[in-house]
Amino acid sequence: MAFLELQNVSVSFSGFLAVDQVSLTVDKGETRVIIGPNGAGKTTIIDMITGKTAPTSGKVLLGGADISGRNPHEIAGKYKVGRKFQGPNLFDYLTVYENIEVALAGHSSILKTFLYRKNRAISDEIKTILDQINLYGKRDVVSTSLSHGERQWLEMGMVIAQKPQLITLDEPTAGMTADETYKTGEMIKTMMKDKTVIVVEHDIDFVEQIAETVSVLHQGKVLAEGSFAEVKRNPKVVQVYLKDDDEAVA
Amino acid sequence: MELLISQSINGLSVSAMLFITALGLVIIFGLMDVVNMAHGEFIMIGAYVTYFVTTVFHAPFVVSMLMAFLATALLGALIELTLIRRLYGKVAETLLATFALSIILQQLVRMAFGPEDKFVGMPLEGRFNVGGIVIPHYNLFLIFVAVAILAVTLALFYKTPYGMQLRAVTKNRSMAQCLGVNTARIDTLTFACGSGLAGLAGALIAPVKSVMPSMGSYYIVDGFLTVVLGGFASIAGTAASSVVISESVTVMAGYMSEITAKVLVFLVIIVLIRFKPEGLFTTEKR
Amino acid sequence: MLKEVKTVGWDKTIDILLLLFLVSFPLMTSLFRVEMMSKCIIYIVFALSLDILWGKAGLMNLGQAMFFGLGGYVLALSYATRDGVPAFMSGFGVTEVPWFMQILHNTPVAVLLGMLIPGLVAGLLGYFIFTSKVKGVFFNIITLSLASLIELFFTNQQKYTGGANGISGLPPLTIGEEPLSVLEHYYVMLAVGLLVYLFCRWLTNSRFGMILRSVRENESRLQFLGFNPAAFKLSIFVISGMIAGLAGMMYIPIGSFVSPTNIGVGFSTAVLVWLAVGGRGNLTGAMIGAFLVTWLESLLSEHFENVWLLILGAAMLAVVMFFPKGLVGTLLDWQYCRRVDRQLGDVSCDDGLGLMDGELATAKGKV
Amino acid sequence: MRNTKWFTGLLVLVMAVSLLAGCGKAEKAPDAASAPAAAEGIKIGVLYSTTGPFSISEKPMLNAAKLAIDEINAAGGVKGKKLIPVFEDYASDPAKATEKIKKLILQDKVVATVGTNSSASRLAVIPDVERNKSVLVYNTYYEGEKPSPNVIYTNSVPSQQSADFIPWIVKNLGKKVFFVGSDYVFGVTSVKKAKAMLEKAGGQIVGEEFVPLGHTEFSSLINKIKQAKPDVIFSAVAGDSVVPFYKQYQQYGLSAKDMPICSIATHEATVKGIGAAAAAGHYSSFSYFQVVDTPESKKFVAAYNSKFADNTTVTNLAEGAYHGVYLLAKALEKAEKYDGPTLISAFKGLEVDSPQGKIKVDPTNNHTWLQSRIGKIKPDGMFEIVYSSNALVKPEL
Repeated sequence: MAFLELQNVSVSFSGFLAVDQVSLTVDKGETRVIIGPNGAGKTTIIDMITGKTAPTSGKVLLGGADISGRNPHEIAGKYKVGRKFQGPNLFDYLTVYENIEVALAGHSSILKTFLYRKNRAISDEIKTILDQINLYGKRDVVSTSLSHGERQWLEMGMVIAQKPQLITLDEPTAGMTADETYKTGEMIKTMMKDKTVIVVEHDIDFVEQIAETVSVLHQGKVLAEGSFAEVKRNPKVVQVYLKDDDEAVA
Repeated sequence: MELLISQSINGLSVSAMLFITALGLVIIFGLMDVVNMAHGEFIMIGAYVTYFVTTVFHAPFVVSMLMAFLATALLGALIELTLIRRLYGKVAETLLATFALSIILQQLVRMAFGPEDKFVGMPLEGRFNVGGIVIPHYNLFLIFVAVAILAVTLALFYKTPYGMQLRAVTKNRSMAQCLGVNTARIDTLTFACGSGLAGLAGALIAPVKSVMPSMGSYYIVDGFLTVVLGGFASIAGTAASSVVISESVTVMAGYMSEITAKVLVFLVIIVLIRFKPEGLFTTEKR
Repeated sequence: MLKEVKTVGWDKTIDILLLLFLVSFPLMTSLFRVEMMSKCIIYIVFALSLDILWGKAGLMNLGQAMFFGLGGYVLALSYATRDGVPAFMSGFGVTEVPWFMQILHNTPVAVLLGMLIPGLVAGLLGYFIFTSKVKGVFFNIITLSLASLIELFFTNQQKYTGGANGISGLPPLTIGEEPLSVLEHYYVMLAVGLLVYLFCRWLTNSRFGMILRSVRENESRLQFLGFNPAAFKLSIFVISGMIAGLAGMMYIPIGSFVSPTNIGVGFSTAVLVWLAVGGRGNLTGAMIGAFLVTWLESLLSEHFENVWLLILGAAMLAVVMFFPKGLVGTLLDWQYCRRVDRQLGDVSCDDGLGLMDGELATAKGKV
Repeated sequence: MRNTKWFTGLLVLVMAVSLLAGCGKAEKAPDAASAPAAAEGIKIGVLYSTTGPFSISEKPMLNAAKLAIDEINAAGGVKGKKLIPVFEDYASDPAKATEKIKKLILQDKVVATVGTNSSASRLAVIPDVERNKSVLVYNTYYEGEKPSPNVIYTNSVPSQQSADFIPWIVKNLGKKVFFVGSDYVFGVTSVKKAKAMLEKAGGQIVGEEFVPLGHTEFSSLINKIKQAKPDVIFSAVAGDSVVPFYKQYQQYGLSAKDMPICSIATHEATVKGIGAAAAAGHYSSFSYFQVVDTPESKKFVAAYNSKFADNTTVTNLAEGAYHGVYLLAKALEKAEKYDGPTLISAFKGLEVDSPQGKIKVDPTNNHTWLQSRIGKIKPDGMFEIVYSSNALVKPEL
């Protein structure tokens, strides 16, 4: 059953059509990878799902509710959509521990921030997440002192702490070493096993590692959709990648 | 009716003066994100330069305009190189540093030249008399200079290589750097340019206003109001908002307290900003 | 609190030392200095009100004094109009105390309004600014302009405010009929100051405080975690305004005077300077800054005619240039770095780390 | 890392020193306070701003007070004791003035304070002067309202400035008068009193306008003046507004010949700023002008100019501070004890020969009987005295 549904959405920025009549359906529990050359509109689609950008036309439905054009905080809080940004987007001068603690679900209204008391359950939860992202040892370090890869993981941890029903990951492995990339793939597989996940990615090996279904975007339109193996064989996709973006395949 | 007409004509020269005093502030603030609390003191120094050039050395007023511009531009460059340079990107720190600077400059001038008013003569004496409405020549001169400054700065920013580099730096500093723009030099030039304009403003208001160490404080607030209405980095917006503010305040002041008029204008600005956050007259986005 | 969280930092030590110093201060000095110190405590409260706003939430209000002044004027008018129309009003043809001042004659109501009115102004201003897309520096400029306009407005509305002369000769606090002595005043101020301090500590240590810091660091990220940053900014703006209003009211019995200089740009900038000198983001810095600068100002102006202002300006410049995190902030950063260095050798902790004003060491010195 | 350590060391040092300085100063204080007040001299407070915008008027006043103190001490002091001035600068901030007056009274134990200039700072310090039963000698012309029993006012009140001025205007310049003033107590009260006098003198009020304090844009006001077509402008415009007012008055084509401004706040220093050309022909009324032709005045101006090379001008205000100190010295000479009430009563009826001539303190109301003069500004920027009362004018509140 379709959990997330994009119905003919378009986005234009002062005349430039970034996303053009895209329809996309993602089932509950599915891990969907969106690939495509630079400027294909991948990040814009994530922006729409998370409320950063409102679609110029078309609808975004989540679990049957129309969320197009709603505020980011509403989508994140009420509709439980988590987002990991392209390039780590953290609270810089907060510690690793605090970054996770801020993200914890269910304590986000002003009143609740006053009533919030840290109990054993909460601290266990944070410890579990920190263990999963291999940062428990550095829990009291400012996020700026982490390495790039660690920062990416920390943000994944924050997304998990949010307890979302839909997770969007925008190039989670950007700038990582091959080893780190692999670890990240395993993290996604274990931590987000039962969640609906949308991943935007360039790294083909990584895509192969995690993908169940792949959508290929090109110039704001869906070019192809299917399993990784199917997409890889699709001649249109191969052509686009050869023509437009050498580095992406590498 | 006659009052209304002559108030609106007065409003034009007041607008010109506001534009001239605010422009340097807008340039430094809008392009470099530096809230220059010492802007008023640059105006003051420009006025003092004018005093020395015209009253002490009896040189023509036009010379003093040039000298005021150059002297404050030089001072501005010096300050940029020694202080502001180290503080880019830190709004609070630049604000406090320039505030400290304003204290120091004001007190230095006070100690060097005394606390009392200095005299700067009126360079243009005559006035037109049209049906009972008097328009001093100097007011027309002010309006003319304001328009000229507007034209020159627009040309400087949009038609010269410097302007192009400057806009590149404001849009994307690191990219501009990569493309070989000497951003440090652009910063210095821009700060000097903004300071120089403040000095020029000082020269232009000296004949009709007080010339004394604390005079600068009267101009900075109206300057910021203009920025709020006109929007960041928008030179044309500054011109437009100077006219709107001065005209509405001057015309309303014919009928109520000028301060009440100012407060009303400001409240309207705040409400408008709710709906047009980039300022009223900005068309292009930074 | 959980075991792993060890809150140790010199800031707490400094706070306690400061408190001990303030408690014992009257024992070692003259009544005049005690009175000066009462004023200093009020300034400390005022500095705290800005620190929870600027230091914690990153909202640099350039017009904080407007809240201080509003609180001050409310209480001042409450006292001044109690025995009929005061001279500054009758001089302008006012024959009857207007209804909105008669309400103030009930002291608890006045005190309440002295906090509610600044809070309301903050709320309205905040609503217009925070729910629009106005960003960063614009907030500063708007608050600066507003403070200067309010100063002009209060100077202009002399019928009701006493104009440039302000309202002077306001009475000290009383118990029954007896006015409090200088010493009693001092300890009352100290007690109120301590309460405000404890409130601010509680506020900033709460989850609310943590979210404020997140607003400061990365407002847009916070939205995607389900928080509405505008609501948080609005609440802290109102809270900060109310505390500043409280400080303004505390000032009335000590200063026995309120004038437009208490409400305008000059005083607003003064409090920014205190925070910059002491270091913002940890309450200790604000308090030390307010304390140091006001004392330095008084002592310098007593000893150096004319040039004292130059010395003060140069000192401010030096702090901004060389200790951008303020004195306490630099100290706490250093302490934090040393600890991290010792415990996790692989974490580089040099100047490039760029901690926010010792924030970390303050909030959680738990390495 | 090394850098940080260095900084921190320095920082700790700075903090420790400042704290110690604060405490040290504080601890020293009781000794100074408990020392017998002025064993070898008499301490008086001198409270003027040398920093901030008020210094424009207060620096000359400070100079004049210094001059008077030095002269008195050179002549042997008071009862053989020297006057020891304690100078304090309140940085043009009335709130700071309240702190400084407390310091002077409580810490330095001065017997009296000479100082403050604007009404705002005077009114700010009065409660503390009264509460501590001290004495303030206030040397500026002011609105004459809410006088304090602990203050001696040595300069004029509106009745003194306008009592002779208004009838003279009606007689010599014209009946139709337009009133302008700065919108604060001094301006408003002065205009109110002058208007009453005008009606008594048979003149006609054709308009009345107030401009905010510190206002510098006068085009609107000048428009309104023109529409009212008066013979004379009576101006209580004060402070930073004076210079722009005259400059723009001329700029908009109004001349002293057709419509002179008669001011009670425009003195020699502001004339310098206006420029003689724009100022010439307008009138001011004061008890003292620099050109007053008495031996005391000549000596005072010469001594002032030789002693202070700081670009300041002798005005009515400076003379007020000068004779204020002389009055204080005389009162100290006369009083047996230096507590507030005794000292205040010692002032009553005192007479001194001041630069403006003989003046005396009223025995009942703490104000001073002064000369009344009207000066016309000459093309060289100095005043020409066109009227002199030749008798002391009573201070009426």
